Amino acid sequence: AEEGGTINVVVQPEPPSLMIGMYSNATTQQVGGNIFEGLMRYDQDLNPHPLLATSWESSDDGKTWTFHLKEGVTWHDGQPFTSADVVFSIDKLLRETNARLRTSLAHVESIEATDDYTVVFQLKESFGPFIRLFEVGTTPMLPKHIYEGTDYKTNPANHHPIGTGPFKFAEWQKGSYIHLEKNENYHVQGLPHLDDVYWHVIPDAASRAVAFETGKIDVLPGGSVENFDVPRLTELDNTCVTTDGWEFFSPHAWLWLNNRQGPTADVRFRQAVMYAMDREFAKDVLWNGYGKVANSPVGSKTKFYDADLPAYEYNPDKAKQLLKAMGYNGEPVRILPMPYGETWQRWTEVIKQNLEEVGINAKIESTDVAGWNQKVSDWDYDISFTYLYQYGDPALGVARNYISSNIAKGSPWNNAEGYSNAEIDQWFDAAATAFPDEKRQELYSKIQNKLVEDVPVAWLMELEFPTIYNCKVQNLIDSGIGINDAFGTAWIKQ
Amino acid sequence: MNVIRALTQNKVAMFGFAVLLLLSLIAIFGPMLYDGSPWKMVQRPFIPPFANDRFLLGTDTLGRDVLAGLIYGARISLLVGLVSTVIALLIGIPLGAYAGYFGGWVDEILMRFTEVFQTVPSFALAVVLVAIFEPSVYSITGAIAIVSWPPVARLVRGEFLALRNQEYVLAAKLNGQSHRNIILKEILPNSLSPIIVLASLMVATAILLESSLSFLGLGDPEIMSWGYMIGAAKTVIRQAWWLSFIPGVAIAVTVLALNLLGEGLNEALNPKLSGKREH
Amino acid sequence: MSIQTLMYIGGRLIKGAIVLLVIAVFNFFLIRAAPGDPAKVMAGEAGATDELFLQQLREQFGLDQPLYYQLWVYISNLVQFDMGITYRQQMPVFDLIMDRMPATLLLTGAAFLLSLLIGVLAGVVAAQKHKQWADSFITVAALIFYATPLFWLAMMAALFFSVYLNWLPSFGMETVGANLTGFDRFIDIMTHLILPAATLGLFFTAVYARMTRASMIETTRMDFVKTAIAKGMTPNRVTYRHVLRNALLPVVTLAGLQAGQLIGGAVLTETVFAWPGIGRLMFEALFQRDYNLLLGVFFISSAMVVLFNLITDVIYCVVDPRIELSK
Amino acid sequence: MKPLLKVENLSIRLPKGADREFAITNVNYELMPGEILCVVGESGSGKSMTANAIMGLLPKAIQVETGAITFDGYDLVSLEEHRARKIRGNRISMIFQEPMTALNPLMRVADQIGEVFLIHTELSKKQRHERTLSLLKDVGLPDPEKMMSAYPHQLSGGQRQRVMIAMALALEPSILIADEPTTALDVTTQAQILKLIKELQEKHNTAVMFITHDFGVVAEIADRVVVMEKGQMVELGEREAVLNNPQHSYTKKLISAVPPLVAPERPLLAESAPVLTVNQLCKTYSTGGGWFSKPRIVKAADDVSFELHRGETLGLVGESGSGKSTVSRCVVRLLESDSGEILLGDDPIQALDAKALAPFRKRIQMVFQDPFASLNPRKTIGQIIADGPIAQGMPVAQAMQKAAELLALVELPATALDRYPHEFSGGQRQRVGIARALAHDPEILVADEAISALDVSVQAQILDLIEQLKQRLNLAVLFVVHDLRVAAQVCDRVIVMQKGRIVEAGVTKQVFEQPRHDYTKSLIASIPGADWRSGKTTGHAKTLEKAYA
Ligand SMILES: Nc1ncnc2c1ncn2[C@@H]1O[C@H](COP(=O)(O)OP(=O)(O)OP(=O)(O)O)[C@@H](O)[C@H]1O
Ligand SMILES: Nc1ncnc2c1ncn2[C@@H]1O[C@H](COP(=O)(O)OP(=O)(O)OP(=O)(O)O)[C@@H](O)[C@H]1O
Ligand SMILES: [Mg+2]
Ligand SMILES: [Mg+2]
Ligand code: NI
Repeated sequence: AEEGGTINVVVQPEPPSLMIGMYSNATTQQVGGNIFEGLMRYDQDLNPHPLLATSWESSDDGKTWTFHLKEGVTWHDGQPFTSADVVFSIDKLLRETNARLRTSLAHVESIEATDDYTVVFQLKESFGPFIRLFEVGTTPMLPKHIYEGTDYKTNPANHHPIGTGPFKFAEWQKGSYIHLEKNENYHVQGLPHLDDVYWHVIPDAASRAVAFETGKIDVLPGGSVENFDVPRLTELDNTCVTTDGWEFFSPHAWLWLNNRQGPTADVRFRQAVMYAMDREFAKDVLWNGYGKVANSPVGSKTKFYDADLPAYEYNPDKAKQLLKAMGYNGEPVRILPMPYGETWQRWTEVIKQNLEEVGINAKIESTDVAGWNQKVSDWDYDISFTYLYQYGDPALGVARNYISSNIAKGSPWNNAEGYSNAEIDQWFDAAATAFPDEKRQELYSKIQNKLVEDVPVAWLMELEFPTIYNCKVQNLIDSGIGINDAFGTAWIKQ
Repeated sequence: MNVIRALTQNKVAMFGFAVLLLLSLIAIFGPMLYDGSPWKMVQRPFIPPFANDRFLLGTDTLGRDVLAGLIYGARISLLVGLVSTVIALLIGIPLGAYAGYFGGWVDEILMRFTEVFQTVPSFALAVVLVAIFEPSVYSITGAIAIVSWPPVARLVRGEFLALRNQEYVLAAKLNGQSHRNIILKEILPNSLSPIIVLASLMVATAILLESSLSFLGLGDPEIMSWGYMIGAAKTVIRQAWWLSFIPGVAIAVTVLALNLLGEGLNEALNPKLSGKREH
Repeated sequence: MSIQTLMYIGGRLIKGAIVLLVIAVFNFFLIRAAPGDPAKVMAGEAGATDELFLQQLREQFGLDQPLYYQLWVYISNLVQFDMGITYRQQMPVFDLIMDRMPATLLLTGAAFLLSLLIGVLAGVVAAQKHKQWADSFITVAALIFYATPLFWLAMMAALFFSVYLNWLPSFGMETVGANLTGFDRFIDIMTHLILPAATLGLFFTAVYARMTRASMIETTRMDFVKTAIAKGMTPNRVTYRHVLRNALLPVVTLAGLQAGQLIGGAVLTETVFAWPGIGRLMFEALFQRDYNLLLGVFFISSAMVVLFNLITDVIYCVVDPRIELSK
Repeated sequence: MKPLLKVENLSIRLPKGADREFAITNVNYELMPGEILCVVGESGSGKSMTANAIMGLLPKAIQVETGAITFDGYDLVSLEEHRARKIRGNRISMIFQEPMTALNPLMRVADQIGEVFLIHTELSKKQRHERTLSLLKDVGLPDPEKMMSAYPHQLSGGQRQRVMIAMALALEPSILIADEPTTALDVTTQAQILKLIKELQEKHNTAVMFITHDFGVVAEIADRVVVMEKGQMVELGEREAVLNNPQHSYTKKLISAVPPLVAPERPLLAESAPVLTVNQLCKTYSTGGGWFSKPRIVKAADDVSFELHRGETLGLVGESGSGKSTVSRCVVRLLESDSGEILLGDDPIQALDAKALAPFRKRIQMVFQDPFASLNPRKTIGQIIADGPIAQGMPVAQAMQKAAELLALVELPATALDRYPHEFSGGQRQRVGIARALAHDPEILVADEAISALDVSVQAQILDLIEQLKQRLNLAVLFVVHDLRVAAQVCDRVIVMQKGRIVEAGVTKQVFEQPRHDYTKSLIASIPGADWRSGKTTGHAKTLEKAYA
């Protein structure tokens, strides 16, 4: 590969911080993923590969995991990276600051460093997804010598993050750009190839497209231009496009249907919604054909997806029948669009149109991000858009939205629809800790069949966010987390 | 009245008036003739203008009829413009009238109050108001009214300050007429000309403001407006520039017409400009 | 400067400070009326959260305190010129705003000066050629610019000049990563400035042109102009020495009012052209419910308005000897 | 002697829609070196038009139709603009009526005068400065050094007019055109300015064309007189001939309308209880006070006391700003006085609040100065008159009935009821104003400069009307006026005010013939043309006086 060069990437919205362990915003991860590293990387089939951990093994019952760390790794400030950093990061810092990891860590009994380069995890019981917890976004390694004993949120190092990654933090012009520079002491020989990475803040989507066209920008991460621009941009000379790099997240879009009150509390109404939606149209017009109509709570790229589920076809007549059967009387139903840009706005309009055509009296209620969060987490909605990541395993990214222990006001990311089914709760519980995988698959298939019948939420699509980039950039995406991983192996063909 | 004569002789103003009249007719009757919702996806997306006889101006990103959107948009633009102006006048006129008529500490308090609203950058305030009270036709109209009343209050106050010592007002006082009567019957009718002129220009500004808010995504999602159309088309400006161009021209023409009419009114109502000297 | 002028300015500043304080309180309550809070937004962006996390955030931001107490803390800090810390960036609000201020001042300053210069010039020409084709042309052009939505114009300009002609950059304030210095950097920034400043300025150019024209025509009818002509002056001399100066007075007032408003009013232009100014900062802060930041931007831009009004009055007093700085 | 300027057959066409087709038609006259030619005539007769034509200052829309203006061998009508410019301000210069607006408010006095030198001469900056300074001395401005750097607003009207004169005379022009240069000034100031013009004219042998509508001024300074009526030149002659032996009927009418400066004997009124008593009235204005600056304080009424009886006309005279309006407005309670007492009959009214005052409002009413500003343009005459009684509780129909009667009383047709003020002439409007004041059947009528906005001939009619009504209704009239000729004719007693104080009060004849206070003396001495048509002139004038009375 050729050495040197600069890569210009769009970052939108501007991240609040680059401290990946405390902020799990998408863009914090994108930029921070170059500075920090996890113990492992995952390929596009979600298989783990060594990074800061060179090897690992588990006991036969799946309850004890031993990690061997790479030697000779240094932090950007020159301090050595050791097992103490691992224990501190996971057991202390992340347990306090990272809500998602905290849930998973509930299965962990203890974390111990047996020597400078060995860490042992003792689990309470076998936890299927345990091995998929160690990518940089979920479990980044953070420097103990800087954070220990301080107030993590206000530590001055948050403004000048220090990691082990292939790039070092150089400068952040707020509102303009973030500049990362090559880590000359990177622990992988011969990497990285690039000298500089610039992340540009361009708040307007159309301007981002123009910036790419005029060559100012080399990479448009998935979702950073409006979908309408994608076909045009991909047709430009020297432009490459890929949908790779989202396998780990496998973003799944659906409509929250409030199971507690109103027409949406009736399963027939919820099924009618499924039949009323022309999801193929939305996929073609709004998503340029990228993605896949979703028929299951589990994404097709996620482990334990069941391909033989019954599908809801677009069938307005059937929807009307169902509505008639339940005696729907035109009660107004509020739709809360997701305030994340044009496509979602348009999608809301399409869905509203679809629903109106089968006789559902739908009203769009507009709000911004904060209002949306507030309303969904206060259950003050009838229908609302959302999309969520699956994190490679139903136990991490799917169960949270359907189990009744996750019905709690205050968060829009749990079981906000209020679906409650003791059977499902039990099955999910068992599936997380079942061993080996065949047992898990069996349980997850049962779950999927039941949920598809009950329609607790109306699944829309498995989203694909194509990454558009200048073809001179090579090796841009080489892992299951795509852009969120470092540009450590990327290089530029001159 | 000779104001109307002066106005009818002003060709430019009459042109503006004609355009507005046409727009109003479209706004009132258009939706009746043009049945169906402008939100309906009727054809494949991105049909350019004049390519399809049934959809004269083509279709938008979702295959909705652009002409239908334009017609329904006229309604909302004019409505928001008019209603917000009326509200602004309802706030501004009494405030300015009291401040100007009574003077003294009443004036001081009311004008400090006005100053607060004038000091906050108005567009930013409108954005915040709409965002906070969530975009709907009511919050948008209200926000526009709230940011546009201070100039009314100032103007009315100025007029009242100038007129309250006019001899005919003094005469009314000597007649023993009540303050209310003097304000409503003596001073207000005589300060109406500049208020009318200002109001016509405020409608124009309100239409622009509504479209700016819609453009920023702060429009009422239930209602088709020109600003919404531009905002929705901005992402496809490269593939289909006409989708933003057409409603943009519609706004510009409407605002232009209002301005022409406003200037015409100004010339007709303002004796200083119409060349008629009273002495 | 006389002691009286200083006293006057002091008095005005005190009055302005009172108005600003009222604005701060008003805004404080206004913003709290919005649904959601910064913790929710940040949690929302994180994509996963629980009550504990939210609670931590609220505690950290001091949002768990009763509202009146928060107001008290905010205002008492404010009077000591401390605007608090942004929730998102964890930076002092003032620093963040000052970071963005140069960009805003550059954009609005350029737009302002440009529009004032061109607008007044066009107005003068139109008034001189009253009822000739140049007048009609300028009047019509001004009217059209006056009636055209700013954001639309900006979009069209970007489309035309950046995309089709590829003459000018369409976003940002400078070419990032080019590491230019000195004159090269200046040129770079200037080329970035042209489009946003021109579109932002066009509207005001139209405003000033119309106003100057009207004011010139009115001033031409004044008695002292007759006196000047009776002295045997050439028309040009009459225009520039006598009419223009008098005609500019109302323009000065208007310009002063607008200069202040511009600072906070460039949101649209800054959005379309990705200009890193405080208008956009406000817009982002609003949606992130970054209360302190939003209040800070409002406060600073309102303070700018107060300041510019004061400056206008002082300038007015310099150009118009009839006005004494006392009322 | 060869005439300096010859106006021949001059006709000026007005644009469409103006009052008449021609501003002036076939005007012919000559201006001799060193003479003062007065142009007189009523408002709109075309006096200014002629002057503007000479200066080349006609508005674009107005064209010279026929005729020539010859000066120094050139025809000014057809002269190219760049040559005309050389003459303007240099050989012929002009002074305007309004000293308040005729100077550029943003330029220092010295610069405005210096500009004349700058345009027409090659003088250096220093020389210009010196010449300007000496000019300011010439026109008798106090402290000329300081005046140099003053702005127009810092000067009084008279001072500004002196600056204008200095500017006009800077290059010792052959002709000075003065378009009503003293109309806006006080009598005393007017007298000074007239004197100044005359002196300078004699000193430099300048020919002056002096436009005025005041025959007193004509009598004071003219050598020859041109009389204009509706664009026609109706009479031209020597001063004595025109003033004392007018030929044209229009000239006769104008001259007869000038009140003579003699106070006629008036029967003494029987002693009666006063209807209005004012005791030690004080009113101070303070303006411009900011938080830190000191306000400007004006004592507009300072310890003013007087009585007014039924059937009496009390004149309130004095120069502009002496406090006449202030006193009259305090009396009707349009202004709050600071201290003192106002009694209507025996009832003190100065402390009553709006409600308690209402019943007293009817007893004292006011006629205002400006017939244009005192009528609400958006109301019909009927409404204007009836509004008062309606506000006092009279049923509408009855009030309208009363309005009709009042219209008859002030000699207006009943059809006027439904028409709007703009359809009436100034004199007619003033009648409406009087009718409105009478609608309450008041005991006292306060008239603040009720006639000064009107042409002389109309003035006489209105004065006549007030006199009649006073007699018929046995009114007490407080008559505020600055024109002493008028005061002499209509007042039983006069009060002379200066700077808010009463300096002299007494029976009219006595005050005019034996003024005691110096201020009164100077005031009377300043009346232009005081010798003409006073007791001291010829028998012919006496007959005119009779015609007037
Ligand atoms: N700009 C104008 N446009 C149209 N008509 C005008 C204009 N100026 C003056 N006139 C008309 O020309 C006629 C003569 O006006 P001029 O100003 O000469 O009167 P004047 O004798 O000077 O009156 P005054 O005593 O009021 O100054 C009047 O009928 C007037 O209405
Ligand atoms: N509203 C006011 N505020 C401040 N000063 C005032 C006000 N009205 C009048 N004055 C001042 O009070 C003094 C007396 O004014 P007033 O109007 O009573 O005089 P006047 O004798 O009626 O004069 P004129 O003949 O010009 O009408 C003047 O110096 C004037 O400047
Ligand atoms: Mg005149
Ligand atoms: Mg007065
Ligand atoms: Ni390599």
